[in-house]
Amino acid sequence: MTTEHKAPYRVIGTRPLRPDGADKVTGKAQFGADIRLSGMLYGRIKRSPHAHARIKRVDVSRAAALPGVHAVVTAADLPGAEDRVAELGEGSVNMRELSGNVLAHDKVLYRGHAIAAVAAVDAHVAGQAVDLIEVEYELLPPVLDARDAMRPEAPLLDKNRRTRSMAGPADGPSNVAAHYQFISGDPEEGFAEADVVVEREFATRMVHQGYIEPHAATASWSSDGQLTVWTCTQGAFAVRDQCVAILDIPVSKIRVIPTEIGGGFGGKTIVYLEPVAALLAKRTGRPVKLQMDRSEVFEATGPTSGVNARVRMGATREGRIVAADVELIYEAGAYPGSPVMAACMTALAPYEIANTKVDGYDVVVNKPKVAAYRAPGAPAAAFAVEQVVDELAEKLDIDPLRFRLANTSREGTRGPGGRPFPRIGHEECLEAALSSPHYNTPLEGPSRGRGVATGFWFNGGMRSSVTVIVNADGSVSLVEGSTDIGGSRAALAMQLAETLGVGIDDVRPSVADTDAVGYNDVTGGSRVTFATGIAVHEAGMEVRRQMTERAAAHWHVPASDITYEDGRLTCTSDAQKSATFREMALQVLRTGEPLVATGSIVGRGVGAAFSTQIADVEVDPETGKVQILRYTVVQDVGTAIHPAYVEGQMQGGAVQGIGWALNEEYCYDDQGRMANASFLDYRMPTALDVPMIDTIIVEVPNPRHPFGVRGVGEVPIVPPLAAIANAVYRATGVRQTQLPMSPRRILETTLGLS
Amino acid sequence: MHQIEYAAPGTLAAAVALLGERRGSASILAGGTDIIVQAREGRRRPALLLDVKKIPELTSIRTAADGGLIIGAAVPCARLCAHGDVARLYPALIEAAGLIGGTAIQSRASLGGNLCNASPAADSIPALMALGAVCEIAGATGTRELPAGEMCTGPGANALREDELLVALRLPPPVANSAAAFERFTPRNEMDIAVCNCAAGVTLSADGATFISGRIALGAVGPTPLLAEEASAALAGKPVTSSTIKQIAGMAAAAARPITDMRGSAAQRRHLAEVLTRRVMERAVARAKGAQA
Amino acid sequence: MSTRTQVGARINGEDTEFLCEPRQSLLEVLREGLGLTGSKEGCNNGNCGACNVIMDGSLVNSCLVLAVEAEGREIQTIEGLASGGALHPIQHAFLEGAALQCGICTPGFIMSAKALLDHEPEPTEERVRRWLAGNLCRCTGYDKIVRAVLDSSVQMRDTARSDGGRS
Amino acid sequence: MATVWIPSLLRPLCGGAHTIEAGGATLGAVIDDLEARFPGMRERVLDRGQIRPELAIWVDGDQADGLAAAVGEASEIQIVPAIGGG
Repeated sequence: MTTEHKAPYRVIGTRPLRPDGADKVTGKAQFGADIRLSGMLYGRIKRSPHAHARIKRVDVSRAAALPGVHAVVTAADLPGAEDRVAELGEGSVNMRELSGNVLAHDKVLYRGHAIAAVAAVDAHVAGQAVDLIEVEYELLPPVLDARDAMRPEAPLLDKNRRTRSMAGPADGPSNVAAHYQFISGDPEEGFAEADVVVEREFATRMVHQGYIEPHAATASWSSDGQLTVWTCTQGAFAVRDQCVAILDIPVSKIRVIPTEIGGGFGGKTIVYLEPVAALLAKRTGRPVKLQMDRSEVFEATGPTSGVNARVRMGATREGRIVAADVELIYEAGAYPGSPVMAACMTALAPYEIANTKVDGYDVVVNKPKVAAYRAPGAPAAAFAVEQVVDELAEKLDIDPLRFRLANTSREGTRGPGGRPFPRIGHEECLEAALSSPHYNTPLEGPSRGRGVATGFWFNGGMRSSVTVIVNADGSVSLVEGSTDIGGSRAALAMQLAETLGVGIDDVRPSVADTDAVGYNDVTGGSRVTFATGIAVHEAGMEVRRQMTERAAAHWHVPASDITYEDGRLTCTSDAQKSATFREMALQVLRTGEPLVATGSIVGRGVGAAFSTQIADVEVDPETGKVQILRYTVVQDVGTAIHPAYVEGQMQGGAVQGIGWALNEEYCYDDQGRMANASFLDYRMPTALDVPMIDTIIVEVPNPRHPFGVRGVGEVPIVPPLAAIANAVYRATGVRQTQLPMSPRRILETTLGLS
Repeated sequence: MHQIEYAAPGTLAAAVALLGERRGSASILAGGTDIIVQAREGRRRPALLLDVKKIPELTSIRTAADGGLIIGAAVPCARLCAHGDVARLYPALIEAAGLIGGTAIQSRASLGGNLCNASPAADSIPALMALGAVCEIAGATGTRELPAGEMCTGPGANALREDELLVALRLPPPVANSAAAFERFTPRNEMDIAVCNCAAGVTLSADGATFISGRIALGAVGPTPLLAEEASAALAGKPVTSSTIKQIAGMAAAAARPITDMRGSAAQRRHLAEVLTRRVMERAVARAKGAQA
Repeated sequence: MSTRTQVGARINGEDTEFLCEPRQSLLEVLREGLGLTGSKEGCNNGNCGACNVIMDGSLVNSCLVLAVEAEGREIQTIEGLASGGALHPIQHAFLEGAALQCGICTPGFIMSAKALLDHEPEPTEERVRRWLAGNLCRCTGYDKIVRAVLDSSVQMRDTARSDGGRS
Repeated sequence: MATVWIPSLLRPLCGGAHTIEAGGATLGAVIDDLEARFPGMRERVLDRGQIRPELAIWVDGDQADGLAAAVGEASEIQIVPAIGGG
C-alpha cells in the first residue's frame, strides 16, 4: 500500500540501504558495553534487596579490602544536589530525586535501588566485592499499589511530599504527587443527553520497555579534570546535563560520546550508571565501565506505570458521543513523574466530544521510578477508553470503525486544555482501515474474534542542531546529535539529499558527541525525523545559498542570476553556465573557504499522529491462550521518508503492544520483590508468537514540515492493547478489563477459575 | 561468578573418582544451561564443575539388548531429536526434549541435565516417566538403577549421592499396540517454562478397543513431576472411549498438588492438568492405533 | 589469585590461544579478552540469543558455554561471516530488507539464521519462526527479520545452483 | 484581545470561566492582565518570573519559549502540563 515514488521527491519515499547498516550486520558497530579502554576497570552496583527501608549503616571496608578492588563509592561521595527541577527536554526531573535514584541517600525506595558501587579488575571481582558490602536497614512497610498508596493511612515514601496541582500545593503530606484535571463543556449535562452510557474500571500492571541492550556507561577523567563518558543513551546532551547537575561540574568539563544504542523506547533518557562510573573513575584515576545485567535492567531502571482507570462515556442513539468522564491513576514508582498527564491528554483525543472531564493522579509507590515508554501513558488510557467506545458501538449496533469515524477528531477539534488540532489524519486512518483487505475479509471459525482500536500520540518538537560540511569532492557530511535508535541517520540523510538535490550515497551522516555538534534534545517523542529533519533542511538551504554565491563568484554573475534546482546550479543569463552540485564543489572548494552550514532549530509545527489497528485472534477456550491470527496497522505518517523503516516502526510498536496485551507484567510479592526479572519469565513475544504484521501507510502531510513529516515511532503502540481486548471479547463474549490478558486471566474471566 | 575449578575427565572411572574426592563440592557440567546460570546467580556454589561431555558412556546413544535405547545423560537434545531410532520408537520423548529451550539451548541441554536439575516443571521428566525410563547411575561403590520417576526428590533436589552421577537413561522397547504422547502448556509458544505439562503412555488391546495399561505423568503441579498413580492404574480394562479418557483426565488432575506462583495459579494448573491429560491421551491412543495399523 | 587455563580454539578460521578462568563464559572471553564485541550480552542466561555463535556446527548461546569448554573447538562469530569485505547473503538480506532497527540483536539473529540455513536450506516461515524463537528482538516485530531469512535462503539456493552449474 | 483557555483547576480563581479575553502584546503582558483581574493567577503559572517547568503554554499552536512570546489580537492561548515522549 506504500506509494513508492512521490512526484515531488527524488530521494524521499525510496528505500536506500541505511548508512550504519553494514557495521550492524557485521558486528563492528560499537554499542554501550563494547567500549574497551586501556587500563579500564569494571564496576558493579550494590542494590537494595528491600522495597522500603531506612539505610542505617553502610560498611564498605571488607569490599574495599578484597584484592583486585580499586574503589568503593556511596551517595556520600555525591555532591548534594539542589532541590530544583532541571529541564531535560522530556518533561521535568527533580535533580535531588534524580541524584537519590542514582545512589540512595538515606532511604531505599524500591528493591534494586542503588546504594554503593565498586570498581575492580574484572566484573567477577567487582561482583564478589559487592557481596561484601554490609548494609544495615531499618525495614519499613512497602506500598505497592497506587490505590493503597492514596489512602490517608498509607506509609509515606517521603513525608515532605505534598500533592501538586494547578490549584497550588495541598496541605498535608501524601503519596499522591500530582493531580491533573481537564474539564470542557458540561459533563453532567452531556450524560443527561446520552441514550447509552457505559462505565467500566480497568487495571494494568507495570511493564518494561524491554530493549535488548542493558544500560552501560564508561567514564574516564583526563589529568586536567576533563570527564569523558561513553554511553548508550537516547540523548547525549541529556546525559551531559544530568551529570553536570549530579556531579556539580561545569558543562565545559564533560563530553558525552554516544555509542550505538540497542533500543531505548524512552527508557534510556535518564542516567543511572553514568555519574557512578564518573565517581569511580575519578577515585581510581582509571577508566571505569559499568554495565547492568538483565535483572538490574528490570528492577532498577524505569519501566512504565501500572494503571487504574475508570471510564464512563455516553452516546446518543444516533451514534454521537456526547460525554466522557475519565479517571486515571498512574504509579510513578519511587519518585514522582508518571506519564499520567500525557494519558489525560491523549485518552479522548481521537474523538470530538463536547463534554469531558479527565482527572489524573501521579502516585508514588515502592517500585522503580518509571521512565518514558513509547507514547508514555497513552496505551493504558487507550486500553480503557477504546474498550468503552467499542462497547458503546456494540450497544448501538454500529460497526466499531464507523462509530469511531462518526465521532472522529478533525482539524480544529479542541483537545484537553483547549488546544485545537492542526491538520490530522485520523479520519483517513479509519477510512483506510474500513477499506483494508483485512477488514473486508470475514473471520470465520469458533473462538475467533476481530477487534479494532485507534490511538493518538503527540509529536515532540524540542531543540535540534546539525552541521553540514560540503567536502571538496562534492560529497556531504551530515553531523547530527540525535542518537539513532531505529534508522534516523538514513531518514535525515535522505532529507538532506532531497534538499540539496544530490544522491543519498553522496551524504554521509554521523552522530556526534556533545562537543562536536550543537545542542540536541533526546531522541524521543517521535521527534527526530520531524524536528532534526527541519534542522537538516535549514542547514541544507544554507548550503544551497552558499553554493549559489560561490557559483556566482565563480561565474562572475550576480547570485540572483543563478537557480538551484534538482541539484543543479544554472545561470539564467547564460545557459552555458550550468553545473551540478558536485561539479561546482569540485570547482570552488579545492581552494576557497571551506563550506560549512548549520541548522539549529526549535521544532515548531509538530504534527499529531494517529494509528488504527485491526487484530484477529483465536482463544483456546480450554487453556485461555490467545493466538494472534492476523494483524494490520494503519497509521498516518505524514510523509514516509524511508518507508521500510516507517513500516518497521509500525510493526515493532504493534508487537510490543501485543506483548503488553497478552503476557508482559511485573509480578511482585507482597514485600515488593519482583518475581520475574528475567527474559525467561518476563514474557516478551518471540518470533513464534506473532504473525506477519501488515502495514497501511497513510500520508496526510504535516503542512508545517518542509517534507510533511509526522513523528512515527510511538503511536503504533497505543491501539494494540485495546484492539486485542476487543478481539478477545468478540471471541469469548467476555470483556477484559485487566492486563495482561494472560492465559490465566482469560481462564479466570471466562471459566470463573480462581 | 565465584571462583570455580574445571575438570573434563575422559573416562567414567575418572569422573567417579573425582566426585568421590570432592565430597559434594562438585557439580556436573553437561550442557550447562542450568548450572552455569545457577552458579552465576549464586544459587549454587560448586567448587568444581565436572564436565562429563568427554565420557563416551554419557555422550552416546546405543541400542540395548532388549531393543530399547540407552541414551547418554549428556547427549544434547538437538542430537537426540535428530536421531532416527529415537524418533521411531519414542516420539513422545522428542515432543518433550524438543521443547527444552530454543535452538541454541537444544545444542547443549541434555536429558540427564534436565532430570538431575529436578525442576518441577522440567519438560522431559514426565515423558521419561510415561515411557518407563530407568536411570543408570555410577558411583564409588559401583552402579545402580533407579526409575526416572524417583530421581527428583524435591524442587532442585535429586536422589544422587555425592559420589554418584547419572550415566544414561535406558528406555524399554515399546510393546505392541502402545504409544505415548507429551504436551505442555506455556503462555508463549517457545522459550517458556511449563505452567503444566503431561505425558501419557498407553497400551491397548490388539483390537484397539480396550486399555491394557497406562502411565500418566504430570509436571509443574507439585514439588516434583508426579505419576498420577490412581488414574494410571484405573485405565486397565477400560474401553477406549472419550468418556474413559475424560474420567481418567479428571482423576489425574485430582492427583495434582499445584501451587500459585508468577507462572500460574493453582486453579489454572489443576484445570490444565485435566485438559492436557485428555489431549495427550487422545494423541497417545491415536498413535497406538496408528502403530498397530 | 586465580587459576588461569590456556585454551586453544579455532575462531573464525584462525587458531587462537587464550588464557581464561574457568568461571568465564565464552561470551566474556570473546568480548573482553579477544575484542570480538560483535556477540552481544542481552541477558547472560540464554534467553535472548544476542550472544549466539556457532560451535562445531551447532548454534549455542556463548553466555552458556564456559570458555574452557572451547578447547579444541571450531567457533564462528558474527565477525567471521563476511569474507574479504563481501557480506554474507544473510547479512546482505538483513541490510536490504531493513531487518534491523537498533541492531543490537542483529548479530545473534544472523548467526542463528546461518545455523538454520546450514542445516535446512529451504525452511518454511513457520520453521524460521520456531528456529529464531530463542532470539529476542524488541524493535522490528520480527516481520522483516523472518522475510530477510526467507529471502536469503532463496538467494543462497540460487547461488548454490549457479555455482553447481559452473563446476 | 487574546482568548485564554483557563485550566479547570484555575477556574475557581476567575469565577468558573472556561475562557477569558485578556489584553497584551506579549505572553507576559497577558499574564499581567490576568493577574490584575484575578489575583493569584500569576504564581500558579509562573515560578520566579518564568513559565513553570511543569507547564507548557501554547500561543496559536506553538509552545511559547518564554514570556516574550508575541500575542496578537485574535490569539489563542492554552495552558497545559508539559509532556515527555519516549
